Amino acid sequence: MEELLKKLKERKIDFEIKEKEEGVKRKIARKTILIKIPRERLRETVKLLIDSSEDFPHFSVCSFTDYGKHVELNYHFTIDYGKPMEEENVVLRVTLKKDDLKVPTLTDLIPGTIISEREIKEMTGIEIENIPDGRHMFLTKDFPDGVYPWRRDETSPKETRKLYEVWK
Amino acid sequence: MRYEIPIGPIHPALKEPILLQLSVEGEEIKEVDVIASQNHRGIEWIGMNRNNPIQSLYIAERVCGICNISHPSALVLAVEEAMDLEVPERAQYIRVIQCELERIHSHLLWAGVAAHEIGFDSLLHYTWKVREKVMDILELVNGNRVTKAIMMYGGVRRDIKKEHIPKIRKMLQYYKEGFDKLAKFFLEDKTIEMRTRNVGILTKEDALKLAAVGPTTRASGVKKDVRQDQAYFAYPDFDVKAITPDMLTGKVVGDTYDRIVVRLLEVKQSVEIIERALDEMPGGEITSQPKIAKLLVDLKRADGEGIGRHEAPRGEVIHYVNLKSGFEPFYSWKIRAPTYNNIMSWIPMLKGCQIADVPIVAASIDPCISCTNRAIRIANGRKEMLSKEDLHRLSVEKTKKLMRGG
Amino acid sequence: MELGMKCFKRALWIYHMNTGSCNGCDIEIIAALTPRYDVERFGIRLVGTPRHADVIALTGPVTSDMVDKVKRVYEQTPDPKVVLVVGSCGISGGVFHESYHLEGPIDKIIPDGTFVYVPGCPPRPEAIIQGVIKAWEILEEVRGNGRTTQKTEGEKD
Amino acid sequence: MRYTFIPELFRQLFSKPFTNLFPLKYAPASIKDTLDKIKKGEIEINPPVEIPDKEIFRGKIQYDREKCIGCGLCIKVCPAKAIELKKEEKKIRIYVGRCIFCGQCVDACPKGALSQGEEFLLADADKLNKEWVIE
Repeated sequence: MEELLKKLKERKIDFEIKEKEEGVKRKIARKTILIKIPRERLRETVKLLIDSSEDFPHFSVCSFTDYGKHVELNYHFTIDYGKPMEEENVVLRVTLKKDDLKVPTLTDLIPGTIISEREIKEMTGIEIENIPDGRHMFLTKDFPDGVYPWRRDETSPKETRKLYEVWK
Repeated sequence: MRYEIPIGPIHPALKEPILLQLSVEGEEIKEVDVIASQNHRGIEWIGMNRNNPIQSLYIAERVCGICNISHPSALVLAVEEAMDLEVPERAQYIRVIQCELERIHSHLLWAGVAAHEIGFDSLLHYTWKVREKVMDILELVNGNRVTKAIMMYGGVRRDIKKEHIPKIRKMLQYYKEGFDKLAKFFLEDKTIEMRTRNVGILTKEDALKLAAVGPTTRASGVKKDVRQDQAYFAYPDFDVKAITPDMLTGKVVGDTYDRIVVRLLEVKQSVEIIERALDEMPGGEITSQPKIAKLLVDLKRADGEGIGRHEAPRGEVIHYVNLKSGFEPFYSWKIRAPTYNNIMSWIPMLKGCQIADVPIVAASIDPCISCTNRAIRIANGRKEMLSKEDLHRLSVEKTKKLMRGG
Repeated sequence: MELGMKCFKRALWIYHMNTGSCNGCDIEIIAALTPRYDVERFGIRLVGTPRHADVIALTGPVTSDMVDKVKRVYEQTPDPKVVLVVGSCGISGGVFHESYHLEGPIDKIIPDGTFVYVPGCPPRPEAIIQGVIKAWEILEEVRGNGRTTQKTEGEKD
Repeated sequence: MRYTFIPELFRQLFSKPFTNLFPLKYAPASIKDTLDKIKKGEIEINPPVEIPDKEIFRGKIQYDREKCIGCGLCIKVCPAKAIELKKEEKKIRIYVGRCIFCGQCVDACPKGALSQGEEFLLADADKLNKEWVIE
C-alpha cells in the first residue's frame, strides 16, 4: 500500500483513506482507499495500480450511481491480497456529466474487466471507447435501445410487469 | 474443418441456463464464447426502485438459492458500514457458524454434481446422502432446508438454542469421521483422477488477469480468501488460512483435480471453524435493533455508502450500497457474484479440451448462473446441437474408454 | 402392445426446466431424487429432453429471454402433460413480483396448460413429491378416459 | 486398490436403508384407488421426515384475526407482496401462493397476530383455493 500512496502523491492524485473496525475479540481495521480522478487519468491510474502491486490488482466490479445531472462510476479493486489482514479496497471514482457519457476501456490492461464493461454499457448507456466486444451481456438481444435499467431519469424502464396483479 | 457447437442454454452442466458457443476442429475445442442473458431478473433495479432495504435483504437471499447466505452477508456488511450500525458479538459468531454450514453443504453439493458429470452416479448419490446431515442441521436452526432468512441489519434474526448445540456437534463429528473416506473416494479413485488430472488447466497468470475468485483461483495457487485477507464478522478470531492444493498434494497444477482438492479441504476447515465458534461463542443480545419499525426509519434516514465483501463457497461476493437520506430504496446497489468473474476463466480452461470434457470443466468452477443474476436460452435446434444428455453420454463414454486403457 | 401400455402407465418421467429461478428449488428437486427421498423407486426420473416427458417441472418467474423457450418445450412435450410449478416465484412472481425483465407467471404464458402448484421458497422435497403425486393423479384421470381405458378393463388387479 | 469406491458399494448393499419412505414404499398400480383407500383409512402413508424444531420451522402462516389491529407493518416488510390490507375491516388477507415463507411479517407484527405453522404439504392444482387464502 505504501508504494501506491507514494506514487499517487508523486503524480498529484488525491485520495482519502477510510477505516472501519471489524472483528470481535481481535480487532482489525478494514481500509478503503478512495481515489477521485477525472476520466482522462483513469487508464494512467490503473497502470499505476498494476505497477505498484506485487501481484496483479484484483478487479472486482464497476458500480454506478445516477445523481441527476451527473453520474458516478466506481471501479472497485483490491490490492495486497494473499497476506492475512493486509488487503485494502481501492475505489477509483470517475464522475461524468450526463451529456458526455464516455469512458476508456480497461480490457487491454486487465482482461477480466470485459464482463463489467459490457454490463455498464447496456445497463447505463455509457459508451466504452474501444471496447473489443460490445454485445449485450445480460439483457436479451431484443431489449429496446435507449432504455437503461440503472438510470434514474427518463431512460429508466417505464413499463414493468407486475406479476402479483396478473396472477389471478 | 471447423464446426460451431452451441451447448445449452438449458443445462450445459448444471441445472441452469447459459449458452456456450464452441468452435471445434475434430474433437478439440478451439474457441469459446459465453452468452449469459437468460437468467436476468433485474435484481439491482428491484432494490433500487421497488423495495425498502428490509425487503431487499430477501431479494439478495434469492440472488442465488445455493449460496443464499452469502449475498445477505455482503449486503448487511455494506449497509452496516454505510449507516454505522453496531452488531452484537454473539450475532457475529452466529453469522460465522451459518456461513460455514453453508460452505459445507455447497461444497458437498458440488462434489456430487462433479461426480455425476463424469458418469460416476453412485458417488453422486453417496455424496448427497452425506450432505443430508448438514441439511438437517440447517433446517433445525433455520426452519427451512435451503433459505435461511437469518441476516438482519444490526444482527441476526434467530439465536442458536442451547439444545441445538449437541446436535450440531454430533453432525461435526460425523463429518470429521467421514472426511477421510470422502477424500479417499474423490482423490484416490482412478476414474476421477483420469478424468480430472490435467483437464481444464487455469494458470496462475490467467487466474490473476481474468480476476477469478474463490476455489477456482486458489486451485491455481493464488492465496486469495476474503476471510484471511480482510476478515469480517468474527473471522479475525479464527485466523483462517487460504487453502491451496499444494497443502495436500505438494504441487499446484491448476486443473480440475486441484479444484476438487481445494473444496474438500475447505469442508474440513469449515468443520474446524464451526467447532471453535461453538466453543468460544459469547452470550448476550443477537441484534442491536430488535424493533423492525424503528430499523426502517433509521434506514430511511441513513446517508452514506459502503462496500461489503464476503467469501462465499464459490468465491468472493461484493455488494456496493449507496444510501440517501429521505429515499427509501437503495440509491444505488451493485452485486458482484463469484461466477460473474469466473465465467471468463472457462475460455482458457476449455481451449484444447475435448467435447467430452466440457461438462466436468464447466462444472469445475462451480458455476452459479442465477448468482450471476442474469438469464438463459434454448439452443437452436436446426444447427448441429448437443443436448445435455448427449454431452453426458459422451462424457460417460470417455470415462469407459479411459478405464479400458484406450 | 397391450403389455407395453401397461408398463408405460406407471413410470412418470419428468423434464426439469429452469426459467430464471434462484436454484433453491432446483437443488431440492435433485435432493428428491437422491437417497434420502429417492423418488426413483416410483419410476420417477429426470429426463434430458421434453419429448420423453410426462411432466415438466418448472421453476422460476420466466424471464423475457425464456418465454419462447418455455412455449417450445411445452409444445414438444407429448400429451397428456402436466406442468408442475415448483416454488412461489413460478406461481405469482414471489420476491421477483415486479421487474422489467420478467414475463411470467407461467400460467399466463401457457394459458391452456394443466398446472399443479407447489408453494414454498423453496418447498421441502416432500412437498415436491406430493405435487408430483397430484400431477400423477391428474394424468391418470385423463388417461383413464382416453386410450388406456380398454387396457384397464382387461386388467385383473 | 485404485477403484476406491467399490468396497463402499458392497457395504451399502448390506447397510440399513437411508431412504425415508414417504409416502409409500413402491408406486401403486393406481394412484386414484390408493388415494381413496387412504381417505377410508385402509392404507396408512409413511410420514415425511420429521420437522426438527417445531418452534423454528417456517411453514404456512397462521393468522390470529382477533389480535390484528390492521397497522400494515407486515405489508410494509413483506418482500413478496403476499399480504393485502382490507381497509374497511382493518384486517389483512394473506395469499399462500405468493408467500416466500421468510417469516419477516411474524417478526415485525407488534401484536403477535401472526405465527409460522408446521404445515408444508401444500401442493394444489388450483392456485386460488380456500386453503391458500388466509383471512
